[in-house]
Amino acid sequence: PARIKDAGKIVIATMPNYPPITYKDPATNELQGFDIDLGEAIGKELGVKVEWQEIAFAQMLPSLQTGRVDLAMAGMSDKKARQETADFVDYMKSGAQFYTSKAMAAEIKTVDDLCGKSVGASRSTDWPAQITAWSEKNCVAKGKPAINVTGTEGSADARTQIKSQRLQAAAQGNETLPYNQKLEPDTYVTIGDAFSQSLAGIPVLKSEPQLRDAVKVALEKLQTNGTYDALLDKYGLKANKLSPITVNMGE
Amino acid sequence: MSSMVVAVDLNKFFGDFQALDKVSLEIEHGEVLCIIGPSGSGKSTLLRCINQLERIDSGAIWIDDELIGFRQEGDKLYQLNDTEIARQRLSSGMVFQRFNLFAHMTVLENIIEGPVIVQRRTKSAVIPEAMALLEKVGLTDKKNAYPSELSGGQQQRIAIARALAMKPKLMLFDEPTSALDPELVSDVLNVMRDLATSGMTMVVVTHELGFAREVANRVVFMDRGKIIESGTPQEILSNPKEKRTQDFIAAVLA
Amino acid sequence: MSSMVVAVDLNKFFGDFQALDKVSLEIEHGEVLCIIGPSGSGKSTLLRCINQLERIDSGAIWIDDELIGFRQEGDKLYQLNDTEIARQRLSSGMVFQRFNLFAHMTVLENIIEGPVIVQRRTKSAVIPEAMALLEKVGLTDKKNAYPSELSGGQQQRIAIARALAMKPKLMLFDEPTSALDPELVSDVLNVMRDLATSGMTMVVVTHELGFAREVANRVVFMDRGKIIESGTPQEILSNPKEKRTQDFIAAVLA
Amino acid sequence: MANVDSTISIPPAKYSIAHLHHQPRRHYGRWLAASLIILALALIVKAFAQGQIAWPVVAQFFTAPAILSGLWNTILMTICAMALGLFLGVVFAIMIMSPNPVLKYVAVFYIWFFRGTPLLLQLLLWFNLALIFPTLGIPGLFEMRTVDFMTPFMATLLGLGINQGAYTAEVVRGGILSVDNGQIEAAKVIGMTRLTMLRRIILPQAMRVIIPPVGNEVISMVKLTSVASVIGYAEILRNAQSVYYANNRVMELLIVSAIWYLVVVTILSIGQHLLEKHYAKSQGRRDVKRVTPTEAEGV
Amino acid sequence: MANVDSTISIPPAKYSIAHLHHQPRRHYGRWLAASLIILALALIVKAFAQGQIAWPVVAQFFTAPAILSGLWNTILMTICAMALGLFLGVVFAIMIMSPNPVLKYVAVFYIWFFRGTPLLLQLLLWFNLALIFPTLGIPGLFEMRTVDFMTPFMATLLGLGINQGAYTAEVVRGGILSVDNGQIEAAKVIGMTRLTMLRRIILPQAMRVIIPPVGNEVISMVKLTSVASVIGYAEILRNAQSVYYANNRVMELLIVSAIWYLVVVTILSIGQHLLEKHYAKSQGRRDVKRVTPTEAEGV
Ligand SMILES: Nc1ncnc2c1ncn2[C@@H]1O[C@H](COP(=O)(O)OP(=O)(O)OP(=O)(O)O)[C@@H](O)[C@H]1O
Ligand SMILES: Nc1ncnc2c1ncn2[C@@H]1O[C@H](COP(=O)(O)OP(=O)(O)OP(=O)(O)O)[C@@H](O)[C@H]1O
Ligand SMILES: [Mg+2]
Ligand SMILES: [Mg+2]
Repeated sequence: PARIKDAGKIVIATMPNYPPITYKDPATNELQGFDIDLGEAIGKELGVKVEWQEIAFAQMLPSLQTGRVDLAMAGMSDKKARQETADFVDYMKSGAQFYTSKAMAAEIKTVDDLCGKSVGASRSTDWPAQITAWSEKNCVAKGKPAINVTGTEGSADARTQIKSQRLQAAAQGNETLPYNQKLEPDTYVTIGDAFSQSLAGIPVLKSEPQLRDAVKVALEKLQTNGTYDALLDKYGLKANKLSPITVNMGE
Repeated sequence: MSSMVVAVDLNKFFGDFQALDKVSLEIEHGEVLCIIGPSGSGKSTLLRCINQLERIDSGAIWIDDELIGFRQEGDKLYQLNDTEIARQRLSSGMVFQRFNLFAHMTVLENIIEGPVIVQRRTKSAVIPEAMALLEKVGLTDKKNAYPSELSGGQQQRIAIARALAMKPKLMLFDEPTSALDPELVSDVLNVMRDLATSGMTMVVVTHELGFAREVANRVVFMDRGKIIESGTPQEILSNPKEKRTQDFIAAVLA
Repeated sequence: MSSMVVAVDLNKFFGDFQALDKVSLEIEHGEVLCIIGPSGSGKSTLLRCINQLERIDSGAIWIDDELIGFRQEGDKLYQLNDTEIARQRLSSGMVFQRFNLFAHMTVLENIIEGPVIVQRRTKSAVIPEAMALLEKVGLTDKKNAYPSELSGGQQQRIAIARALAMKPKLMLFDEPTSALDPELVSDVLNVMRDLATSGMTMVVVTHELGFAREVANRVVFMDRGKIIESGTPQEILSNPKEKRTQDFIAAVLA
Repeated sequence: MANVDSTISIPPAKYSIAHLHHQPRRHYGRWLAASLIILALALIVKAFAQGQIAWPVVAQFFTAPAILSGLWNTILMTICAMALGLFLGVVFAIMIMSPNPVLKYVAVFYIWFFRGTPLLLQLLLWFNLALIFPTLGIPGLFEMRTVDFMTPFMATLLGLGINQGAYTAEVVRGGILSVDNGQIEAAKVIGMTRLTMLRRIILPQAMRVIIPPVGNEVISMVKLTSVASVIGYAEILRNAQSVYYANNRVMELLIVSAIWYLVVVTILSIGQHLLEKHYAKSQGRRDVKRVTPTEAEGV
Repeated sequence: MANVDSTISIPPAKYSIAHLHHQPRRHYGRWLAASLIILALALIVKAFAQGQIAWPVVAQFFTAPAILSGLWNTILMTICAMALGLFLGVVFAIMIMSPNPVLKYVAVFYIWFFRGTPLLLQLLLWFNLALIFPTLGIPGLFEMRTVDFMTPFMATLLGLGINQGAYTAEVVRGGILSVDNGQIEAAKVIGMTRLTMLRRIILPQAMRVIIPPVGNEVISMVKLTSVASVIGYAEILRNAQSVYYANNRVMELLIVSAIWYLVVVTILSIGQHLLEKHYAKSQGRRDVKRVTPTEAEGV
């Protein structure tokens, strides 16, 4: 779109608290991650520079509305409620995955052992709701005690609470879990497979269909020329590949 | 020609309480007037009205023929604003019972504050005058002391110097010695005596009947917001006519 | 037999400054002793040492034959602790220059505070006594007033009643009238005169030479931390021997 | 006329204006300023009304159960934490003024440490205490898992209360120092021991000085509870967030909580005002004659 | 011997103990308490040292660029926001004491509103001001997009500064009220107008009362800046969080920032102390004779 061409830059919101999707390298304090690399690649496709703005997750959609940023890339889930404000160009699949610590792995071997336990997940995601739903179906319906679901401040807090044994298990996206397992080897054990699926998308303001389409086209190009796959590889996210690119397919 | 102070029919209320009750008073140039009377009789209030620290509720005051605190327009008296009142206050200096030296300034700074900040004179012109005043009150060596380092008598003499530094036409004293230890009283009274001799017009609220007898041209006795009696020191202090005056003088001398 | 107060060779320092310099003093049962002297001469300090508001640096004090503030063990004097000092203070009552009534309590509450809270007596026993004391100082009608609603003279009389409510053997007065307006002084002096007549042992720091002359059995003149002269009121006030005493008395009477 | 100064002869004609009516000063500037400010406020209100804020949503969530239960938790925590803070504040204020160097330096350390570190960190520390002390209790006799004791409520209470105590200690100390020395000497003279004196004389009189800042602290505390959302204490702002994470009505939910905060703070301010009046009164209205320096003259 | 009371006869033998040596009180309790407390501290230190905390990581990140730049931003914001807060505080304190009802009620509203709403909300409001006012400026003459003006820095500065101003106004008001009326009358009497008086007499003397609470507020402000992380202001706690999101060293990074906070707060406390001393001194050491009530007697 002309507005962005003229400015020669595109402003993208991110919140570097979500490794390996978006985070800061502790050593250099530089932004890093799949979304960052992907965003830079999209910028290149569009022929503009990318300017990153760090904004808390909850402030991203308001910032789109005020025109502070043009896009947001922070692994944001494409959800119906959010589609009221923005269109989502979906670029990644993710699934929520239960895990626990080595210390408690003996006690919790399969997903069925989770019934009646305390399980946490980041409260700014919809995983707590999904865990509740899962527990209704797999615990309560089978006459077992329900899972005690706790919304934690973020995934990092859920992991700390597992260490202090306040929680017996937690759920986290399968796009981030491998990273944490790498970071703290021999600490976390996954339980079963992903229990839910959702799409991560790039929100674009409803009033800017041109920009939405441009981003979609750019992403499709990156998929055909192999950049997308290379980046997935780089961050160990093969399982999260979404092809083809869609718009507003989340629910 | 005219008098230094003319006050006509002053009334002053605090809420329902009438602190001044139709007080009229005239003070000549160069006169030393002492006001005596029991606690709560309105002596301080009268002084504070002359200096516009209180606003009178009716009546009028002139200092050196200038109407104080109001401006006449037609048949109404309009209150002056802050700046005009501040300017009018320069014609009189006031010394309080509790000295009230500026606690965060040295003695010299206290004295030059008014001339420099209010009258906008240069420091170099004011400092020699200030030193002369310090000389006069006998405290040259204390110029760099803070008030809290001085005795009460010394503080009160500095307070007098500070008032004089503004070159007022009229000096008002509100019980200048009653917060002092007995042996320190005479130092302050001596400074006031010198000032009276030099021809300054002075109004002094005091319980020191000895001083009044010696220095005053006229003594006024107040009670319950009214001027009860007025006359020479001899008349008021030795042969008071009114019963209330007689009682008061008997109690103080007891 | 023995005296009410015996003080031997008291020394008291504030930092380098010696406020009491080898002061010795003996006060008989029922005696009224007045202490006079210039500001800063250590009069208040002496009184405060007797009442353990200050700790003496050397020397010793006995009240009614009890060693005050210390316990002898072998050839050392060990300081007593807080509780023991508090108990010893009960033998004397003190009245300050600035009244110091408890500001958050009514007159009656001020008077019964000590007997009820410290001496743990019942309110029902104390209140009649308190009312009797209020009667004595002439302020029965003020029992529910707060201190700030009273004149200085009234506050000081309440302060005396409060001290008497503890039934002390000895009353200490530190310039009880010097913060008062002149007409209010006599009310307080009257209460003190009655007290003296009733046989109470009293130590009074005062500038009221008239009162000293009339009521005191003995007058002590202090200067720069020392007792300069001691004798009957007649001896000290009318025929002082020492030059310093003569000068002081001349200055106060001036 | 007894009260005419006998030396005044018949006043000259010009003195007759003494009987004219006194006219207070006019304040044209005030009316102008008032109109301008009301205009500005009207514009702001209009902008808010027309801005991208869905007011019906605000109304709808104003009494939603999540919000109300959050409000209750906020109030409960404010009360509990403030009580703990006041208690610790008084204790440490007394300790820091004690001549006993041990007590004194413990208090100095406490105040330094808890004023010096961010509350968030303190909360996390309490909440994660199990990382350092897995169990609590007297070994052998009685033991419990730290995480069972250190619920979000307990961790918040300890975090806020202990942190508050450090601030309150300074306030109480200021209050104690403000009590006139004469009052203390009078108390000693009637034989009070140090503790009786504190209880009967010093603290009651210090109240007048202590209440305004403590009032401020209580009001801050109401809002400070929101920090506890990170360790999962369900206070009002956290519950509002939970709602907007789900429905994305960020501004609307924030406005809902803002209104509730304003309500609570207003009630507390009124309470503070009444308490201040009470203490001013029971100290015999010392300040009746006091005129504020700026009021005396007019602007 | 001139200073022996002439009525004292030769003192009886028992009075000779007056010349014995005075022995200060012993404090066995203190030593016991000291040992116990040192023991307890040692245990806590040991627990921390052995707990699940990697101290080398703490050392490694103590001077990491992310942490240092965050520290600098924290300090910068504290200075700027406090300056704004003090300025607003003085202005509104004067306004609230003004006899002009318009000024007075504007100040009352300001204090009520900004003390009554959580800081977080105020920050978000400034940050998202564009939702309500898309552009700023004088129409026609000069205009700019609100979001370009309202950077995270500006939004944080306005949010913290204006919020602080509301608290400071109350403190300044207290300070002004504490100035002795006599000082004000003395200033009037030498012909000072209201503003000169404020500048030359009232504010300098109020400083002594104002500095301790303002010192507290500055110290709070250092830590309050962390709230600004939600709108992306890169202060120290936020940068520490960014690091631990990436490397999962939660406790370690929190300890790093805690130490820095303690350093900054300690320096500020020392500064506050020196300032207090300065003002106590230039007011002529009024309080030299003052003994704290509890010191006087011992515990
Ligand atoms: N600002 C005020 N508000 C209310 N009442 C006041 C005020 N100032 C003075 N008064 C009252 O007015 C009366 C006269 O007071 P004023 O100070 O003039 O007496 P005074 O003769 O100077 O007494 P004193 O010898 O005690 O100084 C007193 O009853 C006093 O309580
Ligand atoms: N707590 C203290 N710290 C330091 N110096 C003190 C203290 N108390 C008294 N002094 C000093 O000790 C000296 C004696 O003081 P004291 O109060 O006993 O004198 P005084 O005879 O009662 O005088 P006045 O008539 O002014 O009350 C004075 O120089 C005073 O400054
Ligand atoms: Mg008076
Ligand atoms: Mg004395």
